[in-house]
Amino acid sequence: MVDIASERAGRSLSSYWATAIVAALALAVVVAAPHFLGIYLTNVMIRALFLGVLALTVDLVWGYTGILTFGQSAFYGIGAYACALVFTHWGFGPGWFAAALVIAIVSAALVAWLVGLLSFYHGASPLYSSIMTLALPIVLVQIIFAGGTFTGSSSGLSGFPTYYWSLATWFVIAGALLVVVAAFAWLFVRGDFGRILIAIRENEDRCAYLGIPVSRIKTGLFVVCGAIGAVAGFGYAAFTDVVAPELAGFLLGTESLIWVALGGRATLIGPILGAIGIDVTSSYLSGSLPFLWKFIVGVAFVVVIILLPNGIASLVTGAWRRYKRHGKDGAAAHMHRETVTLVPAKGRGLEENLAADTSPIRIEALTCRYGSLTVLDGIEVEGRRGELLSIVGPNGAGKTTLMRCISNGSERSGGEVTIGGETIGRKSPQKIVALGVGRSFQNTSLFDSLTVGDCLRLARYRIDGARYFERSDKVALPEPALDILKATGLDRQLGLETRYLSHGMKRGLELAMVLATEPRVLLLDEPTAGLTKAERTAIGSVLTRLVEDYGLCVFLIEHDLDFVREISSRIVVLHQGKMLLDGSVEEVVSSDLVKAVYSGQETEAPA
Amino acid sequence: MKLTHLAGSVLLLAAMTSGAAAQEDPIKIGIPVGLSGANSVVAPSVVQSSELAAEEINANGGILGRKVKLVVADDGSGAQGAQSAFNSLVFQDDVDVLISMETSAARNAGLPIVNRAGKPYIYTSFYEGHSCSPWMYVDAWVPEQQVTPIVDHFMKEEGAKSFYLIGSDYAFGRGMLEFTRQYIEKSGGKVLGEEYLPMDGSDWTAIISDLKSKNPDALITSTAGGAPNVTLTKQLRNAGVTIPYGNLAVDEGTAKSMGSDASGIFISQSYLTGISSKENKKFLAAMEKKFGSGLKTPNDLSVPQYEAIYLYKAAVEKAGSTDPQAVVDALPEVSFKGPRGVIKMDKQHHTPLTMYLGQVKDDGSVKVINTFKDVDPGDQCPNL
Amino acid sequence: MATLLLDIVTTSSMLFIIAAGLMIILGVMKLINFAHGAFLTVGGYSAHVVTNAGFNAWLTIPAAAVVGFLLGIVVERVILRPLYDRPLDAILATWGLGIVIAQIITFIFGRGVQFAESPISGTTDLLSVGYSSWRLVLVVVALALGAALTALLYYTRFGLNARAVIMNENLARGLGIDSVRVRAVTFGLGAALACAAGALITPLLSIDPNMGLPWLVNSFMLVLVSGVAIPGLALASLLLGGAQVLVSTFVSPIIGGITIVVLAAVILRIRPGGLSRG
Amino acid sequence: MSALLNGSSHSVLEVAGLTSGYDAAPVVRDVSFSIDPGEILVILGKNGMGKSTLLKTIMGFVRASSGTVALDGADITNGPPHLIARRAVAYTPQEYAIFQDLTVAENLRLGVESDDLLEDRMGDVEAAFPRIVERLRQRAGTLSGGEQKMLLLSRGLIARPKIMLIDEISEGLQPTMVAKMAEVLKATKQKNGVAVLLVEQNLPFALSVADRYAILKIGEIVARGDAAHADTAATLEEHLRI
Repeated sequence: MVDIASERAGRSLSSYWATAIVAALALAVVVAAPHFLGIYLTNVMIRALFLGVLALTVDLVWGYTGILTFGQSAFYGIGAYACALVFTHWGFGPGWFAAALVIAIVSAALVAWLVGLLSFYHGASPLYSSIMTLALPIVLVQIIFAGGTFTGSSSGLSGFPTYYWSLATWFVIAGALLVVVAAFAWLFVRGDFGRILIAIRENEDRCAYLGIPVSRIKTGLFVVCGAIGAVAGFGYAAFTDVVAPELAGFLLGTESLIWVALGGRATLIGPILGAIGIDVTSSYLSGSLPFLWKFIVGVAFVVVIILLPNGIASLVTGAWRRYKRHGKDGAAAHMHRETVTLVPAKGRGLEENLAADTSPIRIEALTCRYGSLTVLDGIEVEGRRGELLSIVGPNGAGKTTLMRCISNGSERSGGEVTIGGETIGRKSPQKIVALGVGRSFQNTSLFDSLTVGDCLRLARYRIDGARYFERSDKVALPEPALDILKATGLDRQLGLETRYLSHGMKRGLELAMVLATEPRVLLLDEPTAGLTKAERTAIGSVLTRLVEDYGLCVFLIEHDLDFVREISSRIVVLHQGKMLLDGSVEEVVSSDLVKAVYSGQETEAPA
Repeated sequence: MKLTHLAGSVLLLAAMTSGAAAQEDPIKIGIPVGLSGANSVVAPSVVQSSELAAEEINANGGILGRKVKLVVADDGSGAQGAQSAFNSLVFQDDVDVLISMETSAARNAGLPIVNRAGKPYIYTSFYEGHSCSPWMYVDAWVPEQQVTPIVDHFMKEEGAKSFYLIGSDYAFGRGMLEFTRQYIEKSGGKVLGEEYLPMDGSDWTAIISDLKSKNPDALITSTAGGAPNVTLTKQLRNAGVTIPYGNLAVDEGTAKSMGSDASGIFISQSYLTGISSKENKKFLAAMEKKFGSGLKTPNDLSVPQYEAIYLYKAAVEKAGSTDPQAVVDALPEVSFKGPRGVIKMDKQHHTPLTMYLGQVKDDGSVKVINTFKDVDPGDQCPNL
Repeated sequence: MATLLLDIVTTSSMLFIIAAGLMIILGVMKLINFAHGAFLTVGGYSAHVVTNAGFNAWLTIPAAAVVGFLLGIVVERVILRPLYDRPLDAILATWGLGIVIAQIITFIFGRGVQFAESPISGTTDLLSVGYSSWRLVLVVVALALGAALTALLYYTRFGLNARAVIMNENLARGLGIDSVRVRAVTFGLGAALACAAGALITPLLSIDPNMGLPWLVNSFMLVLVSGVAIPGLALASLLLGGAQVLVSTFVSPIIGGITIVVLAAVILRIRPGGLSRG
Repeated sequence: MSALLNGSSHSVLEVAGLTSGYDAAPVVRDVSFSIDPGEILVILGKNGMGKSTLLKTIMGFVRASSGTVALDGADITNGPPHLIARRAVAYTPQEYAIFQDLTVAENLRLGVESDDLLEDRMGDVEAAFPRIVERLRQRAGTLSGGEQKMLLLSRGLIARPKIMLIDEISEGLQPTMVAKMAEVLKATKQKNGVAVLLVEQNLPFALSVADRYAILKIGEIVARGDAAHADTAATLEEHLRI
């Protein structure tokens, strides 16, 4: 563990201070506002502020992490009902108040955890989690309806004892809650963890292959957001003295999506303004124009989804960006101010691989079938330390499937893979990364809106962890990763969003990211595809160093046979899912069988 | 036609605002109703009868010489909407009284605000009963008043011994049927089944099959108004259920539009358009004249609203001011003779009412079968 | 017992009819149409308009289908085409569309309950019980619909093109199939089926601006459980619809109301691909 | 160069200065060639050199960043694939080339614009691959690898195209099958004057059918010439060896 967490930098501190100052100003506005707003608007605003908190949680879950949730309202409802049920049936007072709040938070967190457990398993489709969040409020409302006089059924509960503080007090409570949650959310999404959320949204699978425990993070986020939603609901119920099933309903859930979408996903401020703006306006307009108002909101929602996927806030931020970009051109316009520095990783790093005794990877009787189609059949390979093993074979031979079966325990149909003496069993990709397997992909599937620095930090999550409310200013990397970054010039582009990188640089970054996870077995799927001759040579020499100086075991899929011949220690030839040959470069090159396969003259195997 | 209604209400609001500027200190009556949501079907008729009452009162010199001004707000037929509606009426418009027909959820949401602000509140919708507040009066019926005529009729005239009860799963549905069951059992009848479907549920199949298998003598239903009631009735008819059928949620207008499906249904109401009193005829004529073709058929919700405004007028006149406490004290003392007869909210903030048992004919009209004078609401709020 | 059997069969038929349009759209376009409920509603109002104008009540079904098809073509062009590569956004946009449609209906017809004449009413004696004739008609319709959809997909050129697009869109395009047009027609077809379903259920339901909404979530669940195939949908309808009836009959109709949602969530957790795959 | 571009007014397909690729990386770089009616041009190259991308760019699946593609003199650069296909272009890709879950007959139906044409042209298939006609009702996925290739080529033939774009039809086929493919291609070209753009790794097969060849290396044409020329085999061997 590289202890970078203890090294505080001015930047993090200043970002703390900036947030604190803005939050303090916002609090001052909150305290002053009731004196200017008038009773009615204050009343309406208190509710809108609580809903603003709910919108914030929806933004974190959906906007940042990409989990389309219809059910955030369920947590709001749980909080509200915890308040109402405790005060109605058990008692009221400071002690009961605290108890009810704890009940609200714990039960919401518990429900969120259960839903998370069910919906965020590895390989779950994003649709499935949406289904679960859709089912949640429907079931919850049904429970409330069936609760008879206990829950008040359709009429809800009202008139329970609560603190009849002045409107101004409640306004300050609601406002302060919103400001505090927003401030923490702001630091959170700008800290290391925020980058991880975005990475999950953009390419969940890729995150798993970098060793990031995606399911756990999603569940954790869902639990925290559920608890915050419950606090907002609790506050709302305590203020209004009324709860009704609609507070937990699917319609409020979709409405909160509308606020977030209109305000602007993944902007935090957009959803808050969206929630407050729409809720307050509808308080004024729905009385006189109930249907027209809903119609207008519906049309605006559809139009924004189609034309402004980033919400109305994007009109403003877009203009600001254009203004900032004025005079710059191309990639320079997309440079983020990034003060991150790269440092060599201390501790075990890659060198530790040299000390390892057992063979890094052993594949036994590996079979992979899709329905009746056998893609791999009886593969037996052992990779030794300091060995570069090239896997060649015509298209459809099963090369990429082999990589998949090594890096994801649930892919293969039979056989066993052992990494450093430990079998992979049915382990998920992130756990196999922890065993020391690093995999790069055929397509350069990076995280488009993250910067180079962010991507590297992401790859270090498994080893260095991530800070919740700060951005680390140093990224510790193993030496070969640093070398690649230097060789490709990426070390001078740390603040650039990866979508603006050239293809060669993307390949370089991809390799550096995989190396940052400190693997002992490296699986590379066509790392040179689409690269120029010079870039190929550079990658080739890096690979050679990894093998010779660091003792890594590298599995390489490559079509460029010249390249293969130059750098391989051994070559495995796959053909139609079977191992045709496993031998030295000379053996393979001189094999007539291989030549025949490659020139298409091999005998046809029955399909 | 909805568009014209909308335009109408916009114009109306505009007219009210301009009117307010011209007049000196009018008495403001807040009317939170469900212009949208579940109640939006009946809400227009309630607004119309309120407008007639206000117009009549203003034409006759107002209340204590002050004009009456209505402030209508949409409560969305639910708790959240009611929250904003009551807030805006109480705190923004500073109305003198709230008089409204609303869902129970909306009433429950509004009551804390009424209590906090200390305003008189007359609730004009029939409901499941037992809602109590020192500030609230009710001039419409509760289960004790509506259910008894139907059950009595079924047991005495139709010879029914066993009953089946079907309702929507919400406070009103459950409250009504709970009382119905108790009353049937107290009267010596038997309840073979009591089943509920969620409010937005529309497939009654399993319940109807259960009903048919148990073969009861009579059926009483208490669903949410509108869609659930219509779907249940249609599916009952489709399934060939022909036993005596008392429907606690259907009103004259709905029965008429349902056509033959509604034929034979028994309903129990405190108001039917067919009431032959002088006051009712005058009221109907005035409504007809004021709203012409745009008239929404007056019903058991809009008439109590009309009468409640007059009751408030009487209470203010008795109290001599609009002081909330004085008005609330005066409300149970005064009475008004309206389309439903003499109304006096003197029983624990509730009102003894004359109930009419009617049966829907093939053409959708309702024939009055029996009249029950001054049915007592029972002990609704013993502490008030 | 006979009644229970009939309840299960008729309920399943109804669910099948209602979910078919949603499934066609998901199958070909990989897109979840959350305006499905609103389309059902449009179908109901089409029936209302048709019978109010004095036409035969049987005409309501083809009329609703035509209205749905036209509506579908317009919606596909204006709303969905820009969202093909953003499937989750398409869910939201169609949900927004549902809100807009409900409000437009409210502007035109008001918020109240409307009525349409039924083609058939009363009961038919079957298995020695008198059973709702219209529900029995729905069984016939569901069988016919299943057969017609199968025929359309497997015996017509459009069906062949659509299947080709489902299986491999690029290959289909390379063979001269205009996949954009296939999608447009498919959405029109799905919307037509939804509207026709809306007209088909009006004899049992009331027509109001939200009549389709309660069916949306159940249809959505059924389609996902079906694994997006016609026999799968029939099986899912029978299984989940049957479960709903059984729970409603023997446990409680209230729990019956959430049976489909809960069961679907469980089934999809165990078999993410639904009943037809894996 | 000029020799290759001669008679451009008669050529079926003319590609000029074509550059295309994915993301920022060009996979095909500044490629030019033309094909006349009744001519077979083979593009040779190893895996990953851009051969398939070249065909996909011609078909409009991959966006050309510069250069033009003209069919019978009409510019079709970056046109929608289905419209390009309807201009009598038969494209047989290398991977996922047939619909595995459809029957053989259905796969063939997809090769023609309307079902009526299928009956008329079944003779073409029968003449070339009688085995395919015997298996019309079988699911295509259950055919052997060789039969699948026959089906693939049959689907191209039945379209009666002006030009066929064929991606590695010989891959994984036994020698007799490869010979059969060569025979069918030559017969088709002679009978109907169809032009063929063939993308291959199999040298003997390529030289046995092609009139001309071009070698693609990392996206660029590095050599081209006449397939019948004496030195050709040796030149190619040098470029394509392992």
